[in-house]
Amino acid sequence: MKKIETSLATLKNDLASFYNPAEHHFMVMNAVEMGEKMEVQWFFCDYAHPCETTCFFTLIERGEEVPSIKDIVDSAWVAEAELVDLMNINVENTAKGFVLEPDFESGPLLKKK
Amino acid sequence: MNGYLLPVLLIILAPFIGGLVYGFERIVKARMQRRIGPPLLQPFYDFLKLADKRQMIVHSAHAFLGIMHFVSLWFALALLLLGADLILVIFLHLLSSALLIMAGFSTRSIFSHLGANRTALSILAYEPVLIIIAVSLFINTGSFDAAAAFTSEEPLLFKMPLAFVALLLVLPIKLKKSPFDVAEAHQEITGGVELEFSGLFFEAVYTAKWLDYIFCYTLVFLFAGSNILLGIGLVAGTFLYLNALDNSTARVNYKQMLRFSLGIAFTLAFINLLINSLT
Amino acid sequence: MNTFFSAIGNLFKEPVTTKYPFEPTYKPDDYRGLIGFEESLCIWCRRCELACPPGAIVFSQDMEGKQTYHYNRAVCIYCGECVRACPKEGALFQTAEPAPCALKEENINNGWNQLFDEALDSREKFAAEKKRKAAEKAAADKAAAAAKKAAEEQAGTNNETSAG
Amino acid sequence: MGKQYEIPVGAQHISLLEPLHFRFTTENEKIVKTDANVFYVHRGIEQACCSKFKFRQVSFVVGRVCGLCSISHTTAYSQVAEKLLKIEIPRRAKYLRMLVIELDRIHSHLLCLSHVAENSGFEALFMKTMQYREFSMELLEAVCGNRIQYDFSIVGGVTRDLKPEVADMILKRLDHFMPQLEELIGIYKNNWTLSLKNKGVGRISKEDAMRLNVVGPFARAAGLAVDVRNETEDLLPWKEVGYEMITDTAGDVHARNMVRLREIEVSIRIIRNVIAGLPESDLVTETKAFPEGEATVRLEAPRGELFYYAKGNKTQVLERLKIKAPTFSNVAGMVHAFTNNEYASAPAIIASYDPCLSCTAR
Repeated sequence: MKKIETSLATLKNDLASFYNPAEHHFMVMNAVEMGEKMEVQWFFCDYAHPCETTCFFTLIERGEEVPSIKDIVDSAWVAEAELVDLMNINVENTAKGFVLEPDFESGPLLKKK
Repeated sequence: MNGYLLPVLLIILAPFIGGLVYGFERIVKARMQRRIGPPLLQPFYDFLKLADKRQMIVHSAHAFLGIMHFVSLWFALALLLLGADLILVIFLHLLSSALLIMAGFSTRSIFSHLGANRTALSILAYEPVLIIIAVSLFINTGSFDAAAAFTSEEPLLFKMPLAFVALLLVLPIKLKKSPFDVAEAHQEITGGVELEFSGLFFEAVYTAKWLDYIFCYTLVFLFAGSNILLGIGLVAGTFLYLNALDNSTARVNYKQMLRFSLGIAFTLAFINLLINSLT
Repeated sequence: MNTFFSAIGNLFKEPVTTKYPFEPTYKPDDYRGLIGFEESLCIWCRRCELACPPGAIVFSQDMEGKQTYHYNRAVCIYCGECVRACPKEGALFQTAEPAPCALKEENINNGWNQLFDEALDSREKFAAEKKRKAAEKAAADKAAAAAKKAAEEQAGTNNETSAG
Repeated sequence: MGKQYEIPVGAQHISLLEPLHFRFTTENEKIVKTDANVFYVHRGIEQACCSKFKFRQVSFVVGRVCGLCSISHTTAYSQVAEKLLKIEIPRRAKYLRMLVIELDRIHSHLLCLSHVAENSGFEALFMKTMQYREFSMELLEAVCGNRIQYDFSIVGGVTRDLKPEVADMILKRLDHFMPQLEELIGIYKNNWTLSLKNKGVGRISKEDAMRLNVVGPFARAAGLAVDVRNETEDLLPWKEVGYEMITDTAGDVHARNMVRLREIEVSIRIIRNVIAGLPESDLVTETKAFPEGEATVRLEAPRGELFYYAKGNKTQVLERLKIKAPTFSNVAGMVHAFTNNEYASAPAIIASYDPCLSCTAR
């Protein structure tokens, strides 16, 4: 796994220059709690053999807005909607309520304090 | 008086015989799929179980239309068995289906609407063929009466074989068998018009299906004329054919069904009519 | 067309379904069935309890320190992890016998939860009791030692005094 | 322009096996727009894996994510945990894992095919496929001791060995199954009514499949050569045992059926090679280490790419476990491929995606 650090400001540029639908395959987004901060990750892999998994990651503050990559990767809305509901991350242009009921207590995967 | 005894008995027992036919069909179908299948009386057990269910009706007209569907179908069957005018019988049968369609459209369920829609389309598919058969009957026997067919010395099958083939092609539509069971299509519209009936009112729609079996097999029987052995043979053959067809085809969609029945079955029946009227 | 005729042909073949409850179905010899327990061989290390993913094994303990093995077949997932964890050959083993159905009267879920809590409680109580006893014993020992020492001192002083 | 109807399918519908909800906007039964809700069964398994269960127990927990691809989940988790523990498992364990994964693929593909048949209104073919599927269930029971929850992979290896008589039984049953598979291919390929229902239906083009990041047989039927077995070889030596990529170009339901049927042939070949070349070694690598660091694993489940991310913190309990099921990647493509199809073919299309919602929602 290749990990590439990026930042919220440069994320979209980085991904746009990296992602090529014919070569790369967007897998999923993930978030890991790192104490007060959170690490948001975007996983890609190659169609080629041998395949390499690439992970873009950035550290964010809780509640900070993450830019959406829907205009770069067409199928990213599912992964973004999942993060919004399960990890209580604020993603640009993504409403709550796709993965869980809209009135559900958000962030069930967060560590209980 | 004696001649009426058998038809009247048949009419009264029609739902019961239809249920038996249905039960037997379920066993045959199961065997064709290499299953064991339910007991012969399973339709009646289902009937009793349904009677026990809580009755929920969408609105009274809906339930009433369901029961009227059953009554008018029984009436149509009675007239057919008594040897009445075939055109009348076919239109009474149409009326009973129309009542069901009205029932389907009277609810707000989308599946019920779609089912009613498709039932109407399937009527469009099989009704012309039935009418042409009635007209061929008139040309061959000089009368529209079903009794004329029952008493005809020479079986109609030999006079109008193409019409019989056409009837075989449209019967799956009427009896809701693959490949033409679009009106019911439980995987798509979960039973269509039947969906909103429940309890005792569903019984009416459910038993009406049994009456339909008798109706269709009587139509087949018609082709044998007075030759009862041939008639039984025809009915048994049709039964086997219908079930084997049901077990060897997927469901086509309604456009393909219309194309098929109006394109092939209707043409066959029409050619038969032409030949009959020219000779 | 082939399917049409094979459908008719199937009428003359035996059904392939089995009448399951009335005749047996296929079961391999090493089917993963109920977990068996041989009390005489158990060394009471409780490793099975730690290994069990769903928590279907629990040991309770009475005040004398004797442990009892509890097993719930409805909670068990028959993975055999306990058997692999067991250090003593033959104390735990997996039989090929499928678990019987749980009946309502058994109260198998709520009853088990209660039993589980009670078992943990009983162990805590025993541990507390042991601790208390140990503390008591330590105190008694200490007291005894102190008394002995005092006595010795006494004796010493006595000796001293006698000597003096 | 006809009147638009909205047809809801799900969360409970006869043709659905899984709790998912589609809302089709139709015009004269032609689908013009689809909305989907696929998350009805969120069970919080990821949270349970990172809080309640120890890392050795988690392989049994993730096996319960899905009933059909249970072995794929357990194996993927075991591999990710082995990466965290930095251990290499014995070769025999790798081969046995491949054996069970391929047996599982046969039964999962046959199940999917039977549901396509059933949803196309072909009940007899459903029964036939299910009847032929039974052998794979019995083989799995013989190998793993259970029909559904195999619990075969554990962290460090596998739980059971393959007995010689069981290996013989597998080979014998596979020989017996080959003509049956031929028969099934014949029916799925040539039955006229079934082809009316399946050909040209639910099409997705290769460009769309690529753009929407579709995986599994769904993508391979559209000509997109994506298969984890082809891409990775560090964990399981797929190419050694005769793996071969199967693709089709049509991208419709019929092509998906054909891809699945031909993949069963490949699976059978893999199973035969695995049994023929089963190396002799231990079954489990023992270790006393604790998981540490980050790792990802990709594995080809019957439905497509399965992805596991795990992070350990040198304790018994994992810091984070992320499961990405194949259906999750397919959601976008699934919604896309309905457009401009008859509503009548929608159930068959849904079944041909082979959706596994329990995996997706976890």
